[in-house]
Order: sequence, then structure tokens, then C-alpha cells
Amino acid sequence: MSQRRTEQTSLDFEDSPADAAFRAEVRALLAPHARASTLGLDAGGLHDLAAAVQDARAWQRTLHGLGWAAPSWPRAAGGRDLTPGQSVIWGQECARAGRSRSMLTAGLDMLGPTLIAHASDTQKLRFLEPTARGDVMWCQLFSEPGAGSDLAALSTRAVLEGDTWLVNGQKLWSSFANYADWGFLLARTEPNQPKHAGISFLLVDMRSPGVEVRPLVEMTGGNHFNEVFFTDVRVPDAQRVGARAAGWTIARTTLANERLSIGQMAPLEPVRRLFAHLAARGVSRDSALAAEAAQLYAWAKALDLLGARVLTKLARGENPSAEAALMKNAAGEVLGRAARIGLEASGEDALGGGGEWQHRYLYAPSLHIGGGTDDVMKNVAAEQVLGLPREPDPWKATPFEQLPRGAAKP
Amino acid sequence: MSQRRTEQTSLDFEDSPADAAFRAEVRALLAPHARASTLGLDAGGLHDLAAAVQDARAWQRTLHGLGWAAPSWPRAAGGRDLTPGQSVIWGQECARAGRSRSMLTAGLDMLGPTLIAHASDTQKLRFLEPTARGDVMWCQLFSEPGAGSDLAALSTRAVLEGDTWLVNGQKLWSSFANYADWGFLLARTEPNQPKHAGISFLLVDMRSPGVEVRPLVEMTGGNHFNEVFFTDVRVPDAQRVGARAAGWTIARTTLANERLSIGQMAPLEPVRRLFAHLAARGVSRDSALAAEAAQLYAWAKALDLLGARVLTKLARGENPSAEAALMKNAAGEVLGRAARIGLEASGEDALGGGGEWQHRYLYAPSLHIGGGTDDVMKNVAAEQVLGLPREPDPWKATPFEQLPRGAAKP
Amino acid sequence: MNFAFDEEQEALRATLRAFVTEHWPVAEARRLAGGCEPLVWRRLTQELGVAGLAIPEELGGQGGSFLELGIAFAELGRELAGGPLFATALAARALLHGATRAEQAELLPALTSGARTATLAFAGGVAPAARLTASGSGSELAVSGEVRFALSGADADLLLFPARLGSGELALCAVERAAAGLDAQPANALDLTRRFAHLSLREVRARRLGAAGSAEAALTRVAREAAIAASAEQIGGAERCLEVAVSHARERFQFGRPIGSFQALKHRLADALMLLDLARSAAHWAWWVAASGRSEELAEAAHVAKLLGAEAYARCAADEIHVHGGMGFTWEHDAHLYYRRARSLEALFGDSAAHRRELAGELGLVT
Amino acid sequence: MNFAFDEEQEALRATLRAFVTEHWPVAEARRLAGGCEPLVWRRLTQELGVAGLAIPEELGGQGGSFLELGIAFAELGRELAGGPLFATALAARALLHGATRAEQAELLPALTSGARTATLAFAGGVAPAARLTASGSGSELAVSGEVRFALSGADADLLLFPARLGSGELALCAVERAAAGLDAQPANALDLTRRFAHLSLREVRARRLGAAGSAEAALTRVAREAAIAASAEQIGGAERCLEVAVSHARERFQFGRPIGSFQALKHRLADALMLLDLARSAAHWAWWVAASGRSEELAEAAHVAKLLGAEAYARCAADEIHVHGGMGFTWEHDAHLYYRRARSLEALFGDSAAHRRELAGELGLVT
Repeated sequence: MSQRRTEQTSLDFEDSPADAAFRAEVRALLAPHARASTLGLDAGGLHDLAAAVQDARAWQRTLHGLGWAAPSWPRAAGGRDLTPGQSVIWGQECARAGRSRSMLTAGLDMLGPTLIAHASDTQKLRFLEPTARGDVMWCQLFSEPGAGSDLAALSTRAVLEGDTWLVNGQKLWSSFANYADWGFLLARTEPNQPKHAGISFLLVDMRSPGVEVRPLVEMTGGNHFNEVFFTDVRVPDAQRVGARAAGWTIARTTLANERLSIGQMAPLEPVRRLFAHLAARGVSRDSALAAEAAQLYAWAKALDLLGARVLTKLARGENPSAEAALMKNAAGEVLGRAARIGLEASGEDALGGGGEWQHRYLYAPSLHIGGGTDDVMKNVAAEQVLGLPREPDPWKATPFEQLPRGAAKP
Repeated sequence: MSQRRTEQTSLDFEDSPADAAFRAEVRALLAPHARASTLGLDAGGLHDLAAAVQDARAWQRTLHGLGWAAPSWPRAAGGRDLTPGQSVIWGQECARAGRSRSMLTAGLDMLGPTLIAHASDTQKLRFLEPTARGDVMWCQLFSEPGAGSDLAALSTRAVLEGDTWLVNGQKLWSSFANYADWGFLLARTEPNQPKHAGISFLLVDMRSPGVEVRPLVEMTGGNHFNEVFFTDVRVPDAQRVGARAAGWTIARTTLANERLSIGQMAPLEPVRRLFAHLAARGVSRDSALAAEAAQLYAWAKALDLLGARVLTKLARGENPSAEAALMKNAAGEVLGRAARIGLEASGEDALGGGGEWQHRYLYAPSLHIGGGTDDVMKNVAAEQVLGLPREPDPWKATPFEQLPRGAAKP
Repeated sequence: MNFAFDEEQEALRATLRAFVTEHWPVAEARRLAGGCEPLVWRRLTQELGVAGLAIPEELGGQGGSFLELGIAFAELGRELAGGPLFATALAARALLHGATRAEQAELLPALTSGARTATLAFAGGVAPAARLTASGSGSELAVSGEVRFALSGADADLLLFPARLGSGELALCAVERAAAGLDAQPANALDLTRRFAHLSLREVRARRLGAAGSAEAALTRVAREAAIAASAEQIGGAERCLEVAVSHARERFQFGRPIGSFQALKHRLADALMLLDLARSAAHWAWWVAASGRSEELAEAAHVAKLLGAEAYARCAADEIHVHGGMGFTWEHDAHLYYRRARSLEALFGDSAAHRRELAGELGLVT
Repeated sequence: MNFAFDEEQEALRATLRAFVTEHWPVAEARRLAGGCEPLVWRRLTQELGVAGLAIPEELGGQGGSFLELGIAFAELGRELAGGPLFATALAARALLHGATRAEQAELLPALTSGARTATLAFAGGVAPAARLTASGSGSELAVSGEVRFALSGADADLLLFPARLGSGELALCAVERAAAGLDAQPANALDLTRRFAHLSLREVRARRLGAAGSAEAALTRVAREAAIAASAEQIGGAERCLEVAVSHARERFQFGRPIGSFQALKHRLADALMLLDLARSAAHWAWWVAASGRSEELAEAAHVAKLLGAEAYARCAADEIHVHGGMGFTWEHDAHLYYRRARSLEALFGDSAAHRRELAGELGLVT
């Protein structure tokens, strides 16, 4: 107990010297390309999607030229083997330079790591490089009308005929599917197995005959998502990732990466904007709104810090996806309350159309649903962190085709 | 559509002429006995229980002399056949006269109606009159350490030897059991039957050898409740109400009456007191506390009105116990929030001991537990009012003695 | 005490339920975007007399009370239907409280028959703050100023305004839609099934209604009635949202069970029902207070009913979306129309913050 | 960035966990009612050096930072243990920030060694409002006034006060327990495992500490550190409540299943965990801010950490009671001791309303 340091401590909320050097390096790299604002989407925004896709592809090509197309990937896959901490610094600096790339995230941050972990060498060779270059833009094809929270209940069928899968079914909530070149698809290949054990992971060329994409307009009026219909779509078996019927395990890699990225939504900036709005509206710091907003700021600040804890876990090789699940809920709560408070401060103007706080208010319900509902996130955290028991599932061993189904539409 | 009235409407929040006459009658009856304050208990209060019991018995004897001992009971049972609306007016006027009788409610309002519905004529003759006279004070013996929300899992055993039951087990949460003369007990008589089907309803003389009552002190420091231990207690089979193994059905009558009375806790008066407290503390009506308190007042006012709706249902012969379940939750919520706001307005004084708002703050957690937890109440309402399905219960048909049990203490 | 509507009132409810479900369901409300279909309008006003439910028969109304008005707007609120009816019915009440008998006899029958529509053009406040100034004297005034978010303000044939005279006195003014100097611009609105307009008035010829000195009290009463009428739409809409959510939760299966059997959803919906029960009790009481002319309770009734209506509606509308998962937040699904209406109603006739503040004042907080 | 404690810090945590669990568990804290057992006190202060963790070695401390202090009070907070240690450690920090080097050398070693206890006698506010007036000049003052709810105020050997001089200047004053004119009455308290006293001072001889003009800044800093230290007890206590609740939810069966498998409880506990995660992050950050002497962030850190600590602790303590059902609200069960501590800490060193108000001010709301 005698040898203690007053100054140097290992718990540290600032960049370590090495991280600071890395940050300086990437900031210098990005400096010539920095711009005031991004053409990408803000949450639920109504920008010109086609232009944003063009922009994202062009920037990705530039990054590729610089050798920074997918820096978090291992070197062997064409990346730079960044540590999780460095990946976050990279993301922060890209955002700072007005160069975020949410349109390509399905390929770069979700499918990429999945292929690296589970694909054959031939598949890696075929897909990783074009994805990194921005030539191939991907969409996720997981959810279905009958398979939301219960994703493993998906019923899109793939039947093997010779060495080709014949795919029929419907997918939902596919972001940017109307712009994607390829999609990664979960399909039921063994309906006589229990639901988790009969799914395969296929890569589909979105220009294949029989693929039809219909845009889904959200309640904000924006369009992020699509329905995708498959009618006798032919997918070569060479485009199956991993073993037959191993799709669920593979998809968990993909989903963990999705949850991590969603969990890191940092709502501090919107809450700062909220305070600027309250100040502009002359809201008193003694008021009910100010009290709510202050508590919200505390949440947002803590969420920012929690992000750092998740990173520390990642850096130690631990899996923080259960923490990320609760961060997602907390971020949704913060953004939803901020929207409500912002709109309340608008008084009579809340009757009108448009404006940041109304847009956020309309976007808020989706924060509790998209990427896994709050309810599912709570189950994940309660089971994985607290060790609370799962609910009894009488259908665990039942073959998929014998499962009970309701009459309701999605 | 042409013949409409502007004045006379059937929806009416005031006494009808008949009700007004009834109110005048009972007010006149009670006037000579009115007193400023009651010796009975306020919620969670720390009054002298022994004195309160004495007082309640004496007043009950007076009422009996007046012919108003149990006016809600049918005439045949010694009552006055009051309508539900009249019963409430009676309760209101008793409270107004400083003459509420919470200590005797187990016998008068819970067991009484149960006996009237299910007991034999001999039993009615033996018990109703002494109960009405205040000579026999009752306690409820239902909950157990292992049977809280899942009351039907109770394990207190009663084994028939000849014409006498031998009772062994432990009961919990028995109000005023340390003063009661008799208790009404649920005991397991057929352990080889599914849990709901093996319970009988017994009346127990609390002075029987083998009955031991231990007071349970609540976190407020008050003592409403007791543990009751049964060791080879002998109960004549003549004290069984209803058929053998029919106890669960009979208990439902008792519990519905309990829930109704709990559901009618009207928290309007405490919220009015809260506003007086806030005013005394100089709380501004622009403040966060005032905003919360105003919303709370709205809830409390509406709860008062909901009470009227429940009465209307009762008067029509409908069963409002599911509505009462949600009223119980809402009342708990109101009282809990009022306590929190009241204590917040106390500032630094919240550090001290005692005071109305601290007492309420300490009492608040029990409001979400006692008389059925909030969670159970929500199940009741969701299933009975909204028609949402029950959770699957794989143990429905399993004999009680084969049910899985945890290791935990209560 | 009796907490039930009588048979005639229940019959009115059933008639309207059937009519609205058939002729003006939410799909139609979406298509009409706050407007109305002339044929349906005519049947609703002429056959069913909905514009004059709470207007005496001698003035062309149905001779009912505010209870009937509440029932009707709860039913219309269930389907977001009615277009300019809400504004018209409130304007009719304003005439009833604020105009002389002669003026009523002249102006009301056209409103109750549905021949003309009207509005009471104050949107924002708990009390009728005058945003217009008036000059002149006697019954003919010239009014000027801006009114934002006037309910059905570009559709109404007759517009009623509070205006402030140079003397400081408040006047209830009537302006014809065609009056020179009146400009009504449709407002971009959160609520997609209700129309608002921004009005600009420059020396517009207006008729001063009512006896001198009576406007303040009449308008205060009407402002409270407006909040209470809003509670009808609130509980009707909230009730519908909860019904749709419950029905989906019973039918939709995930994990081999109806999703409504999971406690997370089940308890969420039970809590929503609790809020709805509270709001319904308060609304019914508030209608009764308005119907019985109990002026000493009217302010409290308005605050309580609108506050609880706002809370219940916001909750039920959000829950309808949540229970439906992804489909719930699509444009195609009706849930967002209710979510928008819930928030729009909260801002109308005094938002919740304002009602809480007033209520706290009524309950003794003075500073 | 690194969000983990180092090995030495983890070792400190483990040592304290083992020590407190064995020697000062909550049952003992209940029995001692805010006091301490001399033998355990001696081991805690002398062997483990807990009173001087964040005091330099040359002043008899352990030479650690506020991080070690945070770790220690989180561990003590888990069992509601420590008696006068919390007050003493804060008083030591007050001397560190507000006394001269010579005064520190004179006064601190007796505190860090556990030979004497001390308190910093301001309980209520976000900032150190002086409730005492001081007269005299130089280092010898006479102070008078009343201080309510002074932490361990009847037990401390040395009492530190902010006092206001006639000039308006703030002074940090030290008073010996035995000083004439000092009356300390044990206060009836919500928290049954912590002692408070009401102090009354009449012309009590006090020593003025620190350089002239330094007290305001030093006391402001100490007030913020006090809030941050409270966050340590908050997250320690909240964590313990959640652990106990979870363990009960896993073991207690109802309806043939562990009650923790029902979503109602499962989701309740997941939400509590979320609040605890937020509070923990904020507390760790705040300790680091205090440890690194980042004065520009200290106020924000104090507000955020204490606000979230209060929210999480209130929630976890209430949940522990709820999960335990009826047994949870008995006197016999420990849950209420935590429920009381949670509320008491919320009122200490500025309640949540005050911290929210200050934070809103820092974030730009001026009126």
C-alpha cells in the first residue's frame, strides 16, 4: 500500500500517448479531405439518398487509394489491424472531417468481419477487396414480416437444386437495399430442423432475376428501409458462407457488430443542441423542462463514458455486446426524451410541420424498435450480464415446420 | 334524435335524490357519535394498536345496538341490504364522523361476504352475529413464505384425523393477528392434486394450542402484520367452509372483496396535503416539483372519479375487480410520487427522521407489494379487461407435491 | 352518483360508431387530410346533427348537452374524422356563450345545419389571449393582427376571434371568410388529418358580438370548453390506439406465442389501460361539469381532463407503434397519424405545461 | 482512453471487499448505527490506511489519488460501513485544499492514522454556504451560529466550518470538539447507519486555516469533491442492492419458475442495471477528474456523478425491496437501510434539484 502514484493512473479518460499520436496521424491524413458537412444521413434525415450513395462510394475509393479503406480489418484482409480503441478514434476523426460513411456500413462493419471470420479463401478474395473499394455496396437481408424479435423464425426458403439455391420469400427493414449491389441473406434450408438449426447464410447478387425491392417510407417521411421480395431467385451454392445450416451462428457475428455500432450512438451532441434550443426559447433553469434536460445531459454524458468502457472491454478481448444492448436502450431513451423536451419548449410551434425537434419526435419511436427492440435488449442484458434465467421455451426442439404461428400480419 | 335533455342526464357525479336522502339519514344517525379524529390507523401509522382494537370493538357494539353493524350484508344475515352505492356513502359518512373501522375489516368486509356466500347455515348462525357485534375479530391466514404472488402454491398442511384437521405450517402478512380471536385459513388438504384443486378453507380459533403469533415490524417501524405458526393445531371439520378442496374458489370471493376495498383507497386528500406542504415551503408553480405535483393531482382526481365508475359497475351487477386492480396500482403510484415530491420539497430536512413525507416515503414501497404486487395486478387487468393471453403454464395439471421449488427463503 | 351514460347517449355513440367506421374511417381521414367529403358532411350534420349536439333546439341544435358533444368527438377522434366539425362545434359554443340571443338566432342555425363552417381562432393558450387589436365602436370594428395555427382557419366560412380594443376591453369578433384584408395561409402541420392556417388581418371589417363587457367571461368559458372538447378526441383516439395494439398483440406470434402473452408487452398495455381509465374518468367528469354549467369547477375540469387525455393519448399512440414493431413506424401504417394527433392536441388550447401551471395555481401555489 | 482500474487498484478493492465483508458487514453497520468498533476502526485506518488514501505520504497518507478514495467508499458503501470515516476523509481533503502546509503537517497525520476523527460541517448545499459568522482577526476567530445535519458532527474530534467574516470574506475554521460554547446534539435521522448532529456555536474559539482569501476556492472544490465522494457510496450501495435483488430473483420460485425469469422482474432489473452502468461510468469519470485536478470539469463531474448516483441508488434500493416482496419491506431485512441511505445521500451535499439547476446553468440556461 505504500507505493502509490498521485498522478499516473491507469484509468484514464484521455488519449494515451500512443493513441494521441495515432489521432494526430489520421487527422493529418484526413485534413486535405475535410469538409464542413456530410452529405450522408443524419438520424432519420430526408437527404438525397442517391447523391449520398454516390458520395460515399467516391470517398471510399479515395480511402482505398490512401490505404485506409477498412482499417479495422486485419492486414491479411487488406486492413490495418487497428485496435478497437484506434477504430473509434478513426471513426471520430472521420466524423470530424465530415466524412462518415453510414451508407456502406453494412458491407464494411457488419459483413466484412463476418466474411473474415467465416468465409472461404475464395470468397474472401472475391468479395473483400471490392467491398473495401466501395465497388460493392451491401444490404442486410435478415428480418421478415413473421420474424422480427424472433429472427430465427424466418421463413424465406432456399431449396438446393444441383449446385444452385432457389430462393423464395420476403425480407423487411433492409437499409439502402434499393442501392445495394449485393445482399447477405438468411434463408431456411432445413425446415425439418429446430428453428435455429436450419438456416444458411447466402450472398445474393441484387441484380439477379426475381429480386424485387420496394421502398418502405417511415413515419417521418424518410426512406431508409426497403422490402425485398424473392421469387425463384437462383443463388449458386458457392455463395453460401460457412457450412449448410450454420447460418444462425454466423449471423450472430454480424448482429453483434451491428449492436455494437448502434450501442455507440452518442447522444451528447443532440442534448447540447437541446440546451441551445432551450436557451434560445428563454427556458428558465428553475423550470420543469430544465430539470428534465439536466438529468438527460447527465445520462448522455455517462453514455459517452460508457462507450469508453465498452472499448476497454473490447480492447481486452471481452465481449461487451450485452452492455451495448443497454446502451442502445439508454441512447434511445435520451434521444426520445430530448425530442419531447425540445418540442415542449417549442410551445405552440409544435403544431406546425417540420423542424429539428419535431423530426426527432417522429423518429423517436423507431429508436426503441430498430436494431432489436428495447424488450429484446433487456432480455439480452438480464441473461448475459445478470445471469437471470431465460423464459421457458417449450418449442426449443420442435422442427421449424411444426411451430405454432399466429394469424396476424407483421 | 329530437328529444334531448339539456339538464337531466343520467351520468351524474352528484348524489341522486335517493342517495342524498340516504346520506342525510346516516349522517343524522352518526352525528351523536362523531368525533374529531379517529383512533384507528392511518396508512402505516404508528398508533397504539391495542387501544385502537378496544375502540373499534366498542364502536362496533354501539353500531350493533343501532342496527347498523354490517349494513352491506343482506337482511337475512343481519344486515340492511345496502346497495354498493349506499355502502360507499355509509363508508364516507363513517369516515367523516371519525369512525372508520379498519381493524375489523377482515371479518366484516372480507369473511362476512364469504360466509354469506359459501358457509352452512350452522356456520352462519355461529359466526355472523358475533362478528357483526365486534365480539369476534378475524384475521386472514393466506400468504406464506413460499406462496406470495403464487398464493395457490401454499404449503400449510391440514390432515384429517377422524373429524379433526391437524394443521402445520406458517402464514405471513396477517394483519392484526396478534389481536384476532379467530382466523380464516387456507390449507393444503390434497397435495396429490394440482395446486388450485387441493386447498380447503378453514376457520381457526386463534387461541387453539399450537398457534403462535409473532409480530413483523415494517421498515417504517410500524407493526401491522404478523407471522403465524401452526404446530399440530387441531381444527374441527365443522369449521371447514364449503366443500373439501374447494378452498381456492371460496378464497377468490374473499380476495375480490379485498382488492375492491384496496382499489378504493382515494389518494386525493394526501395530494391536497402535498400542495399545502409545497405552498408552505414556498415552491413556485413554475418549478419542476409543482409540475409533477399538478399532474399527480390530476391522477388523484381521476382516481376519485374512477371509484365512482367502479361503483356504477357494482350497482349494475358487473364485476369491476380488474379495474380495481389498476386503481390499486395507480393509487400506489400517486402515493409514492407524492411522498417523493413532498420529501424533495423538504430539502435538507429530508436528512432528518420522522415527518409526514418521510413516513410516506418509507411506506411507499409496500404499496406496490401488499394486497397483490403491481405485477400481479397488471396480469389480472391485461387478461380480464384486455383479453391478452396468460403466460403458458406447464405445471397446470401437475400435482402440488411434484411442483418445482426454488431454494430461496421468502 | 352514476357513472354511466343513458340509453339515448349509448345509442348516439353506437350510431356514430357505425357511421364513422363506414363513411369516415381513418383511411378516409388520411385521404381527406383534414378536409371533408360533402356528401358525408351533409349526412353527419343534417341527419345526425353532430354540429349542433350541444346547442338548444330553438337555435337549430339537437338540444343535447356537452355530454353528447363529448361522446361525438370521442367517436370522431377514434378515426381522426370530422374535418372542420371540431372547429365548427367550438365556434357554435362560443356563439352560445358570447353572442346575444338575436345574433345566435341569426348565426347558429347555419352552423348547426352544416350549411356553413366556422372556427374559433385561438390555438395556443389556456386562456383566450387576444392576438388581434380592434378599433372602432359599436358593433362594427376593424381588426388587425396575426393569428397562427387557427383551427380549420382556411376552411371556415365564419371566423370568431378575441380582439383587444383600445380601451383594453376584450371583444368577441366575427369575420366573414371573404372579408377584405383577411389572408389565410394553410399552415404546414404536424397533424396530417387536421388543418390549420396562419391568418393575417389588416383592418378587416368585423362584427362585435355579445353584450358589452361579456366577452372576457364568455371567452374564458369557451377556452375551458375547448380544452374539455379536446379531451374527447384524446380519449377516443387513445382508446382506438389501445384497441389496435391489443388486437395485434393477441394475433401476432413470436417465439411460438402471441406476443401479448409476454409480460413486457402485457404490462405495458395494462399500464396504458390504466392511463386511459384515468383519462376517461376525468373526461366524462369534465363533460358533465361543462354540461351542468358548474362554473366553479370548470377550470379544474379542463386542466385535469386535458392533462390526463394528453398523457394517455401520447402513451397509447406510442404503444401502438411499439407493439407493431417495424411496421408501426411506417408511413403506410395509421399509427403515426394518431401519434401526430396526440401531440398536436397536446399543443392545442394550452399545452400540458401551461395546464399544470394553472392547476398548481388553483391548488394554492402562488409564486 | 482506458476505462479500467489498474492491478493495484483492483487489489485495494479486493482487500477492502474482504475486510468489510468480514468485519463490517451491513448487520454490523445496523448494530453500530453510524458508530464504529474501535478495533475494526484501528485496522481500517492503520493497517489499510483508508482515512488517508488520497492524502500524500508525507502527510501520513497513502499517496493515492481520488480514484483510491472512490474505490474505498464504494466498497464501504456496499455494506453501509465506515461510521465517521466518510466525514473524516472529506475533512482531510478540506485540509489538503484549504490549509497551509504547516497546518496540514500538524493536523492531517492524526486523521490519516485514525487517531482522531473529523468532519466538514456543511451538509445541505451544492456550494459551501456559510451558516456561521466569525469575528476577530488573524488566525484566532470566534464563531457563532447553527449548523444542522453535520455529518458525524457529535462524534468528530475536529470540526471544520465555513464561516463568514464581518468583511464578507469566507474563512475555513477549525474547532475542537471540546471547545467551550460548542453544543452538538445528535440528530434524529432518516439514515439509520449514519450519524448527524445539529450544532450550535456561541462565540466558539476557532482557528482560521489557510492563506487569506483562499477559503472560497478551497471550499468550493471540497464541496464538489464531497458530491463526488458521495457518488462512490451511491454506486457501491446501488450495486449491492442490485446483486441481492438478482440473487433472490434467481433463487425464489413462484409459479414453478425462478421469479427472475418473468419479464416483469427481468426487465425491471435490466433497467436498474442500465442506470447503474450509467452511474458507474459517471462516478469513475468524476473520481478521475478529481484525481487529475481538472478544475474546469470538476463542477460538471460533481453534478453528473451525484445526479446519476442518486437515480441509480434510489432505483436499485426500491427494486431490492420490490423483488423481495413482503419480506423486503420488513424492518428485519436490510433493504430499507439501503433505501434510507440512498435518500439520505441524495439530500447530502446538494440535493438532485440543486445539482440539476446548477448543471442547467453550466449548460447555458441563464434565467
